Amino acid sequence: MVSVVYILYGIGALAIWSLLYRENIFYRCAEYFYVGFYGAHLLVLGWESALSIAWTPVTRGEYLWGGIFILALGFILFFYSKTRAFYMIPISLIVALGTALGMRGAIHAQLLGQIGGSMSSLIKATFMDSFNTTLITVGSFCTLSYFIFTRQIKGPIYVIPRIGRIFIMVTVGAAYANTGTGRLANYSGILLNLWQTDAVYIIPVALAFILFDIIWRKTKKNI
Amino acid sequence: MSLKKISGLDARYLYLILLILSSIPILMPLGLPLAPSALTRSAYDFIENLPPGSVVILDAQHSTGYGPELGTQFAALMKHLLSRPLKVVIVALGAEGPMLVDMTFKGSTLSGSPINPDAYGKVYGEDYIFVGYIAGGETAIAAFARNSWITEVDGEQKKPLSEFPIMEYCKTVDDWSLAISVSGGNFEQMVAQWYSAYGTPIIFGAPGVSAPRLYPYIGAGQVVAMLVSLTGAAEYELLIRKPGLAASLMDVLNLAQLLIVASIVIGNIIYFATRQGGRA
Amino acid sequence: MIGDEIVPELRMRDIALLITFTLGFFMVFEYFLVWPEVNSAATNFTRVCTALAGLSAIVGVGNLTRTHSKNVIRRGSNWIPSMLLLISLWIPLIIGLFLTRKDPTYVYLYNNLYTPVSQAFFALLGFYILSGAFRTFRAKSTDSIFLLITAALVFMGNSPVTGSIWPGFQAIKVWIMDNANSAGYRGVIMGVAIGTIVTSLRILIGRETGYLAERRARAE
Amino acid sequence: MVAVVTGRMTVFAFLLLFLVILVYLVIIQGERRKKFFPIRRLPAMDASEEAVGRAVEMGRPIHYTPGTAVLTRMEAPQTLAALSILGYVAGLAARNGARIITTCQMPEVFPMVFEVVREAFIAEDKLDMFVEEDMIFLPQLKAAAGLMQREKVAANFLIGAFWHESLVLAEAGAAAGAINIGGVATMHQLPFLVACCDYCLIGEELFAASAYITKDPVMTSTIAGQDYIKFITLALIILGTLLSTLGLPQLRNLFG
Repeated sequence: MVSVVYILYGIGALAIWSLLYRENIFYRCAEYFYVGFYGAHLLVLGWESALSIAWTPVTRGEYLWGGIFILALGFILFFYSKTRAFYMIPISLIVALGTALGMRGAIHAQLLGQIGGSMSSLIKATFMDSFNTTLITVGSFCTLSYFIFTRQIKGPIYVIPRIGRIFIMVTVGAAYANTGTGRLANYSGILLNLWQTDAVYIIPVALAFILFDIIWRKTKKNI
Repeated sequence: MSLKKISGLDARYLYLILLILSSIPILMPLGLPLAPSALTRSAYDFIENLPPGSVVILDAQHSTGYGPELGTQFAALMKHLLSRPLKVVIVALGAEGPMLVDMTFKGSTLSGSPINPDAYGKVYGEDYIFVGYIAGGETAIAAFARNSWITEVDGEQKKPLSEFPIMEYCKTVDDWSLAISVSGGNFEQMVAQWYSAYGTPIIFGAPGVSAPRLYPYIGAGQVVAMLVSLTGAAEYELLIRKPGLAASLMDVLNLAQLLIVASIVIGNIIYFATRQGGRA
Repeated sequence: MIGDEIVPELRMRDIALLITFTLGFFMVFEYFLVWPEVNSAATNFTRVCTALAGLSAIVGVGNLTRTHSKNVIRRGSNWIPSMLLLISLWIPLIIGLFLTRKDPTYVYLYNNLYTPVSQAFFALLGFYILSGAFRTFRAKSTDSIFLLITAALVFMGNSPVTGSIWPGFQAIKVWIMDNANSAGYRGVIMGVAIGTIVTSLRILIGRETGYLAERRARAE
Repeated sequence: MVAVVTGRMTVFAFLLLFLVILVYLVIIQGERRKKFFPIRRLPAMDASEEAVGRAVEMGRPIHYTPGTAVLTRMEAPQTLAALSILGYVAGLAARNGARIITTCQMPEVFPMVFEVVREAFIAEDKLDMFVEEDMIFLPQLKAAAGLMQREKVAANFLIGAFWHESLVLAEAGAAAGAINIGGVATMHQLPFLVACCDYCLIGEELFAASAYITKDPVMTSTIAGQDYIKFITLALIILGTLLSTLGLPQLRNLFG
C-alpha cells in the first residue's frame, strides 16, 4: 500500500527542486504554501511566547503582567495601524534591547576574547606549534589592519592589509568547503529518501513534466 | 558561445550531472574505497577479539535529529555484534531510544535496511535482549551499571527479566565485557560512571560536532575507540563487509565533492582558454 | 494622517530616540552591576521586548492577508497560488491558536506538508554549493587563487575516498581548518566587533537614524 | 546589596575607552569640522549606482533585503545598518525611476522597511512611483528565490545579517541574471556572499557603508573613532604577544 506520507514528501521536495530547472507553477504553489504556513507558525510561536511571558503569571495572581500583555498587544495593533510616527515608540524599545545586547556581546565575547586569543606566546613545545601560533597571530593582525578605513595606507606598509585580504580569502575558501560538505550531506539524505521510499513514484512524473516543457518551448521557438 | 552564456547554461547541466552522479550509488552501492581510520578499526578489532559468550551492552542514546549520522552507526554495530558469538544486551538511555531500536530492526531512512536476528541464528532472550528505556541521564547511567535488572521488565515483550536466560549472565557492570553507546552527549558522564568507577571498556558512536572534545579521552585511554559521524559508520560497514546506508551516503558525498573539485578545475580551464582566445 | 504634519513627527521621533538612549544605556551598564532590583528589571524588560517582537507577527499575518486577498479579488497574476497561501495561512493559524501546536492535525500538517518543503529548500544548498563554486572560483586575481585552492584542498580532505589515494589530504585539511582558517576568522571577528560597538553607540546616542527613515536631504 | 561584577572590569574599561574616543570625536571634533573624514573606497557601494542604472536600462526591477536578524538578537545592529543602506539604494531607485522590490522576514522590522523606502521616494518627489505591493513580507526569506526569477530582477542586494538562506538568494539572483551586491557580518555566511556575489561588504565594511554614503562629518568621524580603537587593538596584540613570549602572561590573562 503506497503511503500518503511519502507521496506528499515526494511532491513537496520535487516541487521545490523544480526551481533548479526554471520557475514554474508547481514550485510557485509549494512556495506560496511554505510562506503561508510559516506565517501562521510564526504567529502561533509568538502568541505562545507572549502567553507564557505575560499572561500565565496573571493566572497566578501577578496582575502586573496581565497589564503588560494587554499593553503589548495594544501597542502593536494601535501604533502600527496609525502612522509611521507612532510606530516608532514600540520600535524604540526593541531597538534599545537589540543594540545593547549587540554591544555587550561584541565587547566581551568577540573583541576581548579574540584579543586575548591573539596574545599567546610564540614559543611553543614543537616547532610546528610555534609556526602555527605565529601564523595565526600575524594573520589576524594583518586581517584586522585591512579594516582601517580613514587612513589611506600608502607605501611599503600597504603590504600588511594586502596580506590581510589574502587571509580573508583563505578563510572564505576553507569555510565555504567545510560548510559545503555539511550541506551536501543534507542534500544526499533528501535524495536518498526520494529514491528509497514511496516518493520514488513522483520522480518519473516530474521528469515527464520537464521533458514536455523542454519540447514545448523548443517547438514554440521554431514556429 | 560567449563565456557568460556557457556559465549561464552550464549551471543546469551541472545540477543534472550532480543528480545523476549522486543517484547511482543510492540505487547500487559502489562501496568506494574508504581508508578506515584508526579509531574505527580499533573499535572493530576490540569486538572481534572478545571471547565467545562475553556480555556486551549496546546503548541507544541518540535521537532522530541526528538523522543517518548516528542511526547508521547503531545499525552497523548491531549487525557486527549479532554476527559474533556474544550476549548482546540492548538498552535505551535516551528518550527516543526505544523508537530508534525498533526502527533499526524494521529498517528506516535513518538506519538503512532491516536487520533480522533470525538470519544471524540469534534467539531473543538467549543471545540478545532489549531491556527498555531508563530515564534520568547521568543517574540512569550509574543506576544501570549498579543493577542491570533495574527495568525489571524487558522492552520488547514486557515480560519479567527473570524469564530470559541471557540476563543470568548480566546482573551488574562487573559482568560487562564492553559498553557501547551511540549518543549525542553525556559522554563525560558515561566515562565517569562506567570507566572511572568500574574500569569497563567503552566504545562511543559520536556525531562529527562532538568528536573534537572526545579525542582527549581516547588519548588518555579512558575510551577504547570511537565511530565519528557518517564517515565512521561507512568505514564500519565496509569493515564488516556489509555496505549499507552509510556507505551509499558516503559514496554520494564523495562523488559530489569530487564533482565540485572537478568543476572548479574545468571552470578555470574554460576561463583561461577563452581569455587566451580573447587576447590572441 | 496625524503623523504627516512636521511638528508631531519631530516630537514623536525625539521621544523614540530618548527611549532608545535611556533604556539602551540602562541595559548596557546593567551588565556590569550585581544589583538584584536592576538585574530583575533588565530581565523583565527583555521579556517584554520578546513578547512585543513575538506579537508583531500579527503585523506580518495582516500584511500577507491584505496583499494576497486583494490579489485574489482583483484576479491579479498568480491569484490561484495566493488563494492557496491564504488557506495554508489561516487554517493552521486557527488550529494553532485555539487548539495549540500539539493538536494532531497541526502536527500532521507540520510533519508531512511543511517539513518536506522546508528540508527541500535547505537541500537546494547542495546544488548551489556546486554551481557557486563553478561560477565564481575562477583564478582572476591572487585573492581568488588563494580562495579556490584552499576550498579545493578542504573539499578533497573532506571526502574520505581521497584518503585511500594519499592520506596527506586529510592532514592538510585539518591544518587549514585549525590554523589558516582561524587566522583570517579572528581578524574579521575583531573588526566586526569594533564596528558593532561603534554602530550601537551611534544608534544609542541618536546619530545613526537611517532605520527611522528620517527624510534625507536631496543629495545634490 | 550593590556590587560590581569583578570579572567584567576589563570589558567596562574598554567600553569607557570607546565612549571617550567616540564622544571626543563626535561631539567635539565632528561638529566643529565641516569637512568629512575621507573613507577608503567601498567597491560594493560604488557598484550600487551602476547596478541601479543597469536595472533602469533593462527595464527590470531591483531586489533588496535587509537580512534575517530580528531586532531582539545580538545581530540587531547589522539589520539597522542594512536599513540605512536601504534608504540610500531606494533613493537611487526613485531618482532613476527604477522599480525596487524589498522583501523582509522580520515582522517587527517590516513596517520600518516600508517607511524607509516610502520616505526615500518622498525625498525624491516620486511618491506616485512608490508601489506598496513591492514591499513584501516573507516569513521565510528563502521563498524570495522564486520571486527573483519570476520578476527577472537585474540587481540583487543582500545586505545585513544572514543565516543559511544567503547562498540560496545569491545563486537565485545569479540564475535570474542579476548583479549580486552583498554585505554581511555574520561570520558563518561570509564565505557564501563573498564567493558568490559580484561585490560584497566584508564584516565591518557593512557598518562603515552608511557613513561612506552620507559623507556626513559626524558619521565619518565615528568611523575614524573605529580606526583609533583598531590601532589600540593592534598595539595590544603586539604588546601582549611580546610579553607572553617573554613569559609574562599577565596582560593576556586580563583579557580572559
